[in-house]
Amino acid sequence: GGAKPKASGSDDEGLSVGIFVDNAFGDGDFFDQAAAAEKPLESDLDAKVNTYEGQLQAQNFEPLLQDAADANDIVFVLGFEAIDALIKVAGENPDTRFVFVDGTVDSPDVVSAEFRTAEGCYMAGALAATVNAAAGAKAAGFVGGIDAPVIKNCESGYTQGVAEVDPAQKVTPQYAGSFVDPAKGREIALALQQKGAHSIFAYAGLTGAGIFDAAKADAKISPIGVVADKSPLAPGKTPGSLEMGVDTVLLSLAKEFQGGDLEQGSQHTYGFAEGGWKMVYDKALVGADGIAQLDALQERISSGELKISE
Amino acid sequence: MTAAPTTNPTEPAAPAPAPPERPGWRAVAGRQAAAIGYTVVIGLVLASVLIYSQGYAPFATIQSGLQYAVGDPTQVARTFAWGLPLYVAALGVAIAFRSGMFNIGAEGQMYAGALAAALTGAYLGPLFSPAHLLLCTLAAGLAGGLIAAGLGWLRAAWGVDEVLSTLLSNYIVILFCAYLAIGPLRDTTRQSGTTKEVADTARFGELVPRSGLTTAVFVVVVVAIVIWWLSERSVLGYRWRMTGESPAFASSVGIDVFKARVSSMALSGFVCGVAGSLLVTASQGRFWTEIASGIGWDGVLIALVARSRPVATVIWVSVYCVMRSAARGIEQASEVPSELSLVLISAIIIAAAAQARVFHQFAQLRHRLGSLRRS
Amino acid sequence: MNETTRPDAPLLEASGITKRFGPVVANEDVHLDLRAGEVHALVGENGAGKTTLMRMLFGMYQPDAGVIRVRGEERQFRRPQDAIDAQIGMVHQHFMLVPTFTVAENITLGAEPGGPGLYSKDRAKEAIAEPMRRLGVDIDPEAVTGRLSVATQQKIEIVKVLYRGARVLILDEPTAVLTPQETTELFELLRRLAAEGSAIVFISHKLGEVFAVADRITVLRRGRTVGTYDAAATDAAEVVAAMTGRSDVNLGRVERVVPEEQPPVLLVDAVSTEKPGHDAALDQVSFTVRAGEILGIAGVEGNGQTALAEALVGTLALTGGSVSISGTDVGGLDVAARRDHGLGYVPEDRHHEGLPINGTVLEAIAPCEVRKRTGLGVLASALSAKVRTTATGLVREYDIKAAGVDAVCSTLSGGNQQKIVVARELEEQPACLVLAQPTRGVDLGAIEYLYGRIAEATARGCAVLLVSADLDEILRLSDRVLVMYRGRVVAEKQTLDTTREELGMHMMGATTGGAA
Amino acid sequence: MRFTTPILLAALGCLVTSWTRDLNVGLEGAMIFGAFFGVAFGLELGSGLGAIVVTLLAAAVAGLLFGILITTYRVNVFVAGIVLNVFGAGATVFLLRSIYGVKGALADDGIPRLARIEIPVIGDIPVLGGLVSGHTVLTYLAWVLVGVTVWAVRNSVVVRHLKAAGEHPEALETAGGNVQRMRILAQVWCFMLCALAGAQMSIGQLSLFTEGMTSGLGFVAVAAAIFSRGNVLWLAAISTVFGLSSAAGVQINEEVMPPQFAQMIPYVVALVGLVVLARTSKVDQVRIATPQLQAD
Ligand SMILES: Nc1ncnc2c1ncn2[C@@H]1O[C@H](COP(=O)(O)OP(=O)(O)OP(=O)(O)O)[C@@H](O)[C@H]1O
Ligand SMILES: Nc1ncnc2c1ncn2[C@@H]1O[C@H](COP(=O)(O)OP(=O)(O)OP(=O)(O)O)[C@@H](O)[C@H]1O
Ligand SMILES: [Mg+2]
Ligand SMILES: [Mg+2]
Repeated sequence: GGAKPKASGSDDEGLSVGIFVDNAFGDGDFFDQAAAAEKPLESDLDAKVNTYEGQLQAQNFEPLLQDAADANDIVFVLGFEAIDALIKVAGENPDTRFVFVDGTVDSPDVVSAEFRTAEGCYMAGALAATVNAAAGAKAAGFVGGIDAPVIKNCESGYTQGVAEVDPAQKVTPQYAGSFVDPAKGREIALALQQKGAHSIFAYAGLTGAGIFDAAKADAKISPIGVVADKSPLAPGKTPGSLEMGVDTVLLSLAKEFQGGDLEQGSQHTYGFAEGGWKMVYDKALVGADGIAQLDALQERISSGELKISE
Repeated sequence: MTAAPTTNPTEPAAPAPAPPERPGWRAVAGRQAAAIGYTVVIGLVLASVLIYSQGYAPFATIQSGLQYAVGDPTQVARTFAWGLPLYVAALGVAIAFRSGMFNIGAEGQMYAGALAAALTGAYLGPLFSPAHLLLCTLAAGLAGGLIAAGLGWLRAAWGVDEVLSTLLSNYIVILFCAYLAIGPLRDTTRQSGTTKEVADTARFGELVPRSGLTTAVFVVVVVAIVIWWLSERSVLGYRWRMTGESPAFASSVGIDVFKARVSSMALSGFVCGVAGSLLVTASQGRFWTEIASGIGWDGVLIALVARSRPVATVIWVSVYCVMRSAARGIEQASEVPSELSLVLISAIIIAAAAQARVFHQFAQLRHRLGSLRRS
Repeated sequence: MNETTRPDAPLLEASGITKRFGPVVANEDVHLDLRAGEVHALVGENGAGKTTLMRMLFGMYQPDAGVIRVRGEERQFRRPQDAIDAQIGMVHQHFMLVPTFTVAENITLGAEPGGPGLYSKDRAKEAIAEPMRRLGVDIDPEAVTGRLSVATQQKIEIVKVLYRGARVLILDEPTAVLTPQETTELFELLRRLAAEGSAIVFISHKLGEVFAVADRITVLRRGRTVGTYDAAATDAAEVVAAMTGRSDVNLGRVERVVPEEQPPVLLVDAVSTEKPGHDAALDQVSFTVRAGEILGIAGVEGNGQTALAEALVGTLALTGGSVSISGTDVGGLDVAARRDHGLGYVPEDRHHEGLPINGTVLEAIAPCEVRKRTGLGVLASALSAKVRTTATGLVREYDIKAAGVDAVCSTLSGGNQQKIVVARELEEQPACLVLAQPTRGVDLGAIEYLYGRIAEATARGCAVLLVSADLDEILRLSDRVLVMYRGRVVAEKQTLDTTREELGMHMMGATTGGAA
Repeated sequence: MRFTTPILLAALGCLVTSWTRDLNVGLEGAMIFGAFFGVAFGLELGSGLGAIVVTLLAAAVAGLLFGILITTYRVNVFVAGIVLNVFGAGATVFLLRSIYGVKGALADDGIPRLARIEIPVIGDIPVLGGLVSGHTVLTYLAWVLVGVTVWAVRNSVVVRHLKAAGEHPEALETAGGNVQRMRILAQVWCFMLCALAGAQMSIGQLSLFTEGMTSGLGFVAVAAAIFSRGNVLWLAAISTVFGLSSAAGVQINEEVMPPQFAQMIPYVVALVGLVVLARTSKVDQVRIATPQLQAD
């Protein structure tokens, strides 16, 4: 941290970057991925980084974003809940560049950076199918936080990914109705296991932690992580994770901004090619050739040879 | 269980007889000052300890926090903009407390109010702004009022303990609102559980630019004054107070205890609902599943610590606002989590509650020492 | 015992005892000595300091000054347990029995038989059998205490004290709640215990009883000992003078002009109610009260008097019958409406129903004025200047000792609290006034004054219903008496041609042709 | 079963405070602390049982403080309880973030999990097995405690004194008992059981801590304690009902009913139960200690 509200950050010498999250860092997930950008930003662009935590107190979003606007040249905003406040504050502070990460915001004053969700989840599906095939299971579980567009996209990508590797496998989706309910996640994991699912992909924030917890505690399932490498949650049981390159995105956008070619209101999307997604595997669980095939598949996506519909 | 005695019954029932003639205002003011000083000191000491334990210089950190909270007019405006709904909520809870009805359901009623206001604002209009705002506020009040009145009726008519029923109602109401916001009423263009944004005519205009402080502040002032008159001065308030003070007395002198209980609960719920509506019309512009995030509970606490006296309530809320805001500032200037403020307020409230005895024991101690010296 | 104890020394002796409660001096340089085998009466007005003194002898309070000696040996009682160890036992003004516990559990509480940390029902039964026999009573150990009659509960208290092996018994106003018959029974028990060599302290406001049972009498006034008298060598007049410091106290009937054949004001016809829980249900109660008449309702507490008062004022719903005031049937109306029809009510528990005990005197007097506000009037100021002047006037008129109308009620003595209630009720000039236990815990001076005001009201034509457990009060004030038993009226008498004993008989349930 | 254990434990604790008429409504707060310290100590000691023991000690101390506050310092027990809830919510997050620098959840491989005890023979019986076997030691402890409490109500002096301290303190005082000690004891006991309840949630069912993971179970426990009207067996039965309905909240999946409704079930059940109780109980109506800031 270390942000002191200033008249306006834009007139002081070095670049100063703000990172605002609607909840708080330390979620071991999306927000921490963003925080990872702090070091490279400081070293590569010798930028000064200020962080802001909304603590899910919507009352605070506006004041904090205003602080951010005052103290920084460019502000990255993460978290859906803050969109309204973002649009308002961005409108009021034209001399600060606001970037919303992980979604599009229809406002001329806000730059949007979106992840091609379906593309990422496609690979997660591919991994799931591969692991299932090895374990001889016929169903790949999918756990969604709430029934929201972005999650639906992911599900469809995931399903395509599974089909690509093994059309015989079916996907058993289930929605938790919450992003913060590990106990429920755990129950769902067990339920899906009953339905014959082996590998389970959780796109459900904290709720996902419950699935890894179940795996850790002797449930016969292979949980696949998203956003960050989740293997620490269930070591030796996690075949791999779909990592979200939030830090990469922040860094590249900050570079563009410094270079002066990040124009206002522009919209950017990220996939494997742009480092928006990357896969991490557990060799012991997936096997060398399994990984090789998956990498090949990922290569076809990056090269644009393989298109995934949303 | 039966009504548990609130004072430890091993102690004499009646309070020690007051000294012959009423203590002059000086004495009273003096005692007040002592009490306030005591609470402040406790708070500061604890804050320093906590901050120090996080490895920061207490004084500087607290100062920077206060700087952030009340450093300049805009900051002051922000600090209190945050508190507007809390003022209303706390006063709302206080109304019910006055008549011995404990409306612990403020949080839920705020959610209900917020949702009602959000829907009125989004699906009705745009209209002439004042009218639209009025409608939103009334809708919110109705939503909260109906819930509270219902529970109040259950208590007055069937003796269903309202402390517990309002407590439980929180979860039911909040979950139901969450269902609506995530399900049928969701703004489908959004990823998270929020309703449609309200029309601009259903939002209060900003008063101090870039501070979030809106004209709603006038509404709050009016509400505060009205509530003060109602509960402290008016006949209605007298009936409520007597009902709370001693229902047996009230009914034997011909006060309708039933009416007093239901009406005070209804109004309490109404005001809490209005507090919820402010979250939408004066700040968020739409309902979402985490909107009140504990403000209702804060209201309950503050109403308790202020012993449901309107003036004291307003003072406490102001103090609390500054604390919250300062904690936010501290969090930015350091790594001290802003939950600091919750820890502090808890400690301060307990300290305030224990104050009478602490002073008493202190006095006794001095008395003993004095007599020792004499002998 | 160690050498400091002398056989001829008093069993228990308190000398130079002083006790303050903040500004209140409850006891000052009090002396009292108890000899084995005597019944020692302790008398004094309310607040004279009797209970406080006893509580110090029992280790509930610690004296600020003075010493307590047991058989000549100086002792300090920090806890009741210390007193119990010194063979002192106390039966309190308010029973110290846990209502939901069984008799055995209550008696053995604090000294449970059955081994360390354990309670054994059977062992408890055995253990309490002996003291019961000594006292010559037989109570079912399994019975739930709360359901037993007051008299029985009192016996339990005494058994409890004996079970703990007490040789000094302190009884604080034990007869306040007993019928004359029960009282004489109690006295026999006390005598028997004294004969066995115990010393007994007996506190009472009723001088008749004092002279009936006591060997010696110690009088307290304003926390000081006035003196100790041999019962045989003194008389009521001397004791009253010692208690009050006045020689002109009228303990007899209140003189007032009883108007001839006035129209009936309060008509109660075959009224029945649900059981209110704390009292018996009313069963077909009928009577009338004429203008200017005072009708007394006698009876042991818990026989429906409270229910009657509540049914009349409207806090307890009727299940049958009708109540009418000056011709209008008020049976279906709520309290406010009944009061509008000229009903006044002085409830029996002033701390609870009479006043807002933590409220101000002003708030306690306001209701009559406030009751009349309706419609938008409820938004107007409640404690307006008008109310304030009325209140100030009443405080002066009734010479209520309070620090102005903003004084908190709980800081007033019972007597003054009661004056506030009566002043408020008479202020409205009610056509009919219901008085429930109007002078309980009020001292002689205040009682005289209140009786005077009530007499004035009747002279004005107010019909008064006087519900009281205190027979003396009934005999002093009322014209006619109804005796209630188990929620029914069992007897009706003209006060002038009946006696305590006769009323006592009826209070035990004896019916006569005279019943209404 | 899963949710019954914490509810039952907490309710057993609350029951005792209801005997002394100091009904503790702070169970929620006490539980969240239990959950947190269960995990925290677990990380330190690496042993589940070790964590439980240390947590219990901490809880006892906390209970002692709480007891002294409401007796010696006359802080109204209701206020203290409500504050405890807020404090619990705030302080656990505060610690979570300042000690572990994480937000939301603390999931770490180092967090131990209480072993599930498989009962040899019965464990294999189809239905019964699943019901009776394979729970944590705390679950069994909870039911043992039910038995112990039933016995104690009959044959122990301490329960008698606890009840007397609540119903007629002066009676106990004048009989040579110690009211204050009893009132404090009740709170200590309550806190210890709540700590167990919390630990059961964090290192019994799961092996992670998440903010506000008690999610109202504490209040459900209070309700259970009130409904039972001091009858231990009733309490066990009611806790089970609430436990099952909470479990339903998690198990019922979206096709059946929206998750929010599922989560509502225990609270609705409790509310309805409250109304029914009030309607049916002729004796005295259910009433929590009346909130009041200062007992002056
Ligand atoms: N616990 C107390 N705290 C403060 N003052 C007290 C307390 N107990 C008694 N007093 C004061 O001490 C005086 C003596 O009270 P006490 O109860 O001993 O009188 P009493 O003779 O027993 O009166 P009564 O006949 O009504 O029982 C009272 O007038 C009261 O002012
Ligand atoms: N336990 C007590 N604590 C504090 N003050 C007391 C207590 N008991 C009595 N007092 C005070 O003592 C004074 C008179 O007490 P006293 O016992 O004489 O009243 P009383 O005539 O017995 O009334 P009541 O019938 O209500 O007991 C009052 O100021 C009362 O507030
Ligand atoms: Mg007395
Ligand atoms: Mg008295």
